[in-house]
Amino acid sequence: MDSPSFDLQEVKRILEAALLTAAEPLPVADLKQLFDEEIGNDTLRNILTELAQDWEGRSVELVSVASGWRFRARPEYHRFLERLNPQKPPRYSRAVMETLAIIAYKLPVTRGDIEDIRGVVVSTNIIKALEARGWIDVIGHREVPGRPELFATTRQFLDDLNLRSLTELPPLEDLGQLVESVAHGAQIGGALAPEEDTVEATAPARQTSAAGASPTVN
Amino acid sequence: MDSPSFDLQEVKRILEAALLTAAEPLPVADLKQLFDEEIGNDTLRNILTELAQDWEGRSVELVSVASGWRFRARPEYHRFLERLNPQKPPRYSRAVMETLAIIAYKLPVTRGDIEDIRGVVVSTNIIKALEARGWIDVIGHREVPGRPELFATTRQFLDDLNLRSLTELPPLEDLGQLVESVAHGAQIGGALAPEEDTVEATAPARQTSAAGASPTVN
Amino acid sequence: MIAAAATTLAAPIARFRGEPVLELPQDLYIPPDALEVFLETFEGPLDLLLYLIRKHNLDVLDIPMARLTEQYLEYVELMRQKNLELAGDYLVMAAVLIEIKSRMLLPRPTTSAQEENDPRAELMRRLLAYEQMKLAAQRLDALPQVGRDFTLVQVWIEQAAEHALPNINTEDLRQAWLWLLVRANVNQHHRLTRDQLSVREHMTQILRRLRDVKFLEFTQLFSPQLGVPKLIVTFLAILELARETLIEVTQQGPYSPIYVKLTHGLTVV
Repeated sequence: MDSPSFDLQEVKRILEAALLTAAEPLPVADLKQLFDEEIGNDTLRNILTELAQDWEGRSVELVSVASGWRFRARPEYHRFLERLNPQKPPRYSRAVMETLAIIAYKLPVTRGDIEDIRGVVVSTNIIKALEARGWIDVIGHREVPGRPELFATTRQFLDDLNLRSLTELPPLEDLGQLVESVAHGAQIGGALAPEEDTVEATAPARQTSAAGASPTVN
Repeated sequence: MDSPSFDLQEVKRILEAALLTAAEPLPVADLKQLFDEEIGNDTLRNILTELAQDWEGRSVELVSVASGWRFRARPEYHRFLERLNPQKPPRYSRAVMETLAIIAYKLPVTRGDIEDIRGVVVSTNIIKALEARGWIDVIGHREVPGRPELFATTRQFLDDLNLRSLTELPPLEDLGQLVESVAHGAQIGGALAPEEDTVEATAPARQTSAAGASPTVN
Repeated sequence: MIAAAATTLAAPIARFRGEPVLELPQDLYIPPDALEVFLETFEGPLDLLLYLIRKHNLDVLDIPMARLTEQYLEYVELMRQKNLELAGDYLVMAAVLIEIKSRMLLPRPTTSAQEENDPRAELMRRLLAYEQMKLAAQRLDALPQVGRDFTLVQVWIEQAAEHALPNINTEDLRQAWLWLLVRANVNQHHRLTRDQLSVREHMTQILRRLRDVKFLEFTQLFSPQLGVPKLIVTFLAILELARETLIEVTQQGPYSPIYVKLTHGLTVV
């Protein structure tokens, strides 16, 4: 094995943090994105195997499943975990909620529309989960190449949310004022930090400018 | 210390499994239910502290927050984890944060109290956004005409900021310091005085002034 | 822009405590396109006043009311001229400032303690109370926040899958939209009003109806008994569907029936 150009312990720590916090199994391809350095697939798999060994003999284990690597509680410990009364009803992930919100407010929409707004790919699982719940369905196809499916929310969605009509959804006007200047961010944030990630850009800009800005005052 | 009647390592493993899999922070009272043996509160707290120490120096840590104990990834590792999940919660606008600060530091307060301090009407959107986030709720009504609602911050607010209690909030600037900072805003206020950097970050930053504004003066 | 303003300002200002030695600086010029952004940075009249006090190096314990009021009113006038939506709060504060100013012009009774009767005391108290909360808000915002600055651990339990389905409410949807807003992708043209929503709802209803029958006569889509607003919304929905090429609206000749059908070739699901 060639000597790695990276800090193996730090790589392990980062992998551990990612795997312990992930809601889904993480494929090696995703895990590679974690690092600044380019790490080969085989190297990464070796490190993952090592990490799995580090966890041997504990109540939680790192396993490789079809869709990637994930930590899970060892079955022997389930009997203990069952004693904890589930604290709260489960919640949908932000990805699911955002997808649902877009369909409800923008219907009829295609998957492409949703991805345009969210800026990330919409996983099939999300659409399936919402369909299985009976909250959305396909009401047709848009007549463009590929004929993508058009999604809309259903009657049941309204019933489950105790609404008579979509017009009873909370209005969205003025929501922009609640978050750090989205509109300005586009113009000003751009001037400060040209990345597309305005959210990122605003945060540090604030702190740095506090120091820099002071002399403007008088 | 009396010798425990239980296997300390196994207790730790069970605690670890419970805390690593829990969706919410677990209070000591819940953690006690995990075991067949009766374990005292103090003993359990000692074990939890030990467990937290075991995790020191890693990317994930065991912390105690308002609702109980939980594992979290250390903030230093957030920049890596973000790469896997580009969805971030909002960075709220000043209006939202000021409203939240008034509720957190002056609770319980009515909307009128907030408006008195901020000098502007508090929009319903702000209150709704903070309620939807689970950070504030209505804890009663003030017994004056109109019976206005009294708002307070929630446990979840503390949890989400990784705090155990309101006393861990950053201390308020005392009056003397404030007079200083306002009076000599030009000299020392910069670091503290927020609105200059807002101005800096918004209006002038757009074109010239990022370079021009700040240092030129006096 | 602001830089220029600040420079003009900085030079002439003398720092005599409470004693405005110099003329009011001619520093209110802000390029029109920047003005709105500039004024929007203030969270209200108290915020603007604190800015003016700092900018002119005034003593918050001994506020020169004439100067501050004049400055303040100039900004308010600017906002008015620019037809910026001027919150009533700014006008209320203007009235408060003028009142304090005029009370200070009145001869004060020498008997009572002047400090306590200082008409500026309440203003000072409010300014400081606001400043205190403004700083607190910044510090609060600087604290690491779940999701934004750190992530929680949650390890999978195999059998957790069959748990109850999550429930949501309408506020969750609003919150989800707020998250979307944070990312620059959601911009002006994604803003929705109630009316658009109702049009969109009707679009869906029409699509659902056409899904079950091959085509409908134009008039069948309308239910006059439900009132005029409903008719208009339905009509708008048809126009929007046609614009998005989801439906085809055809007519053989003048005065012959108008038919509405799903766009050619559309396989009904």
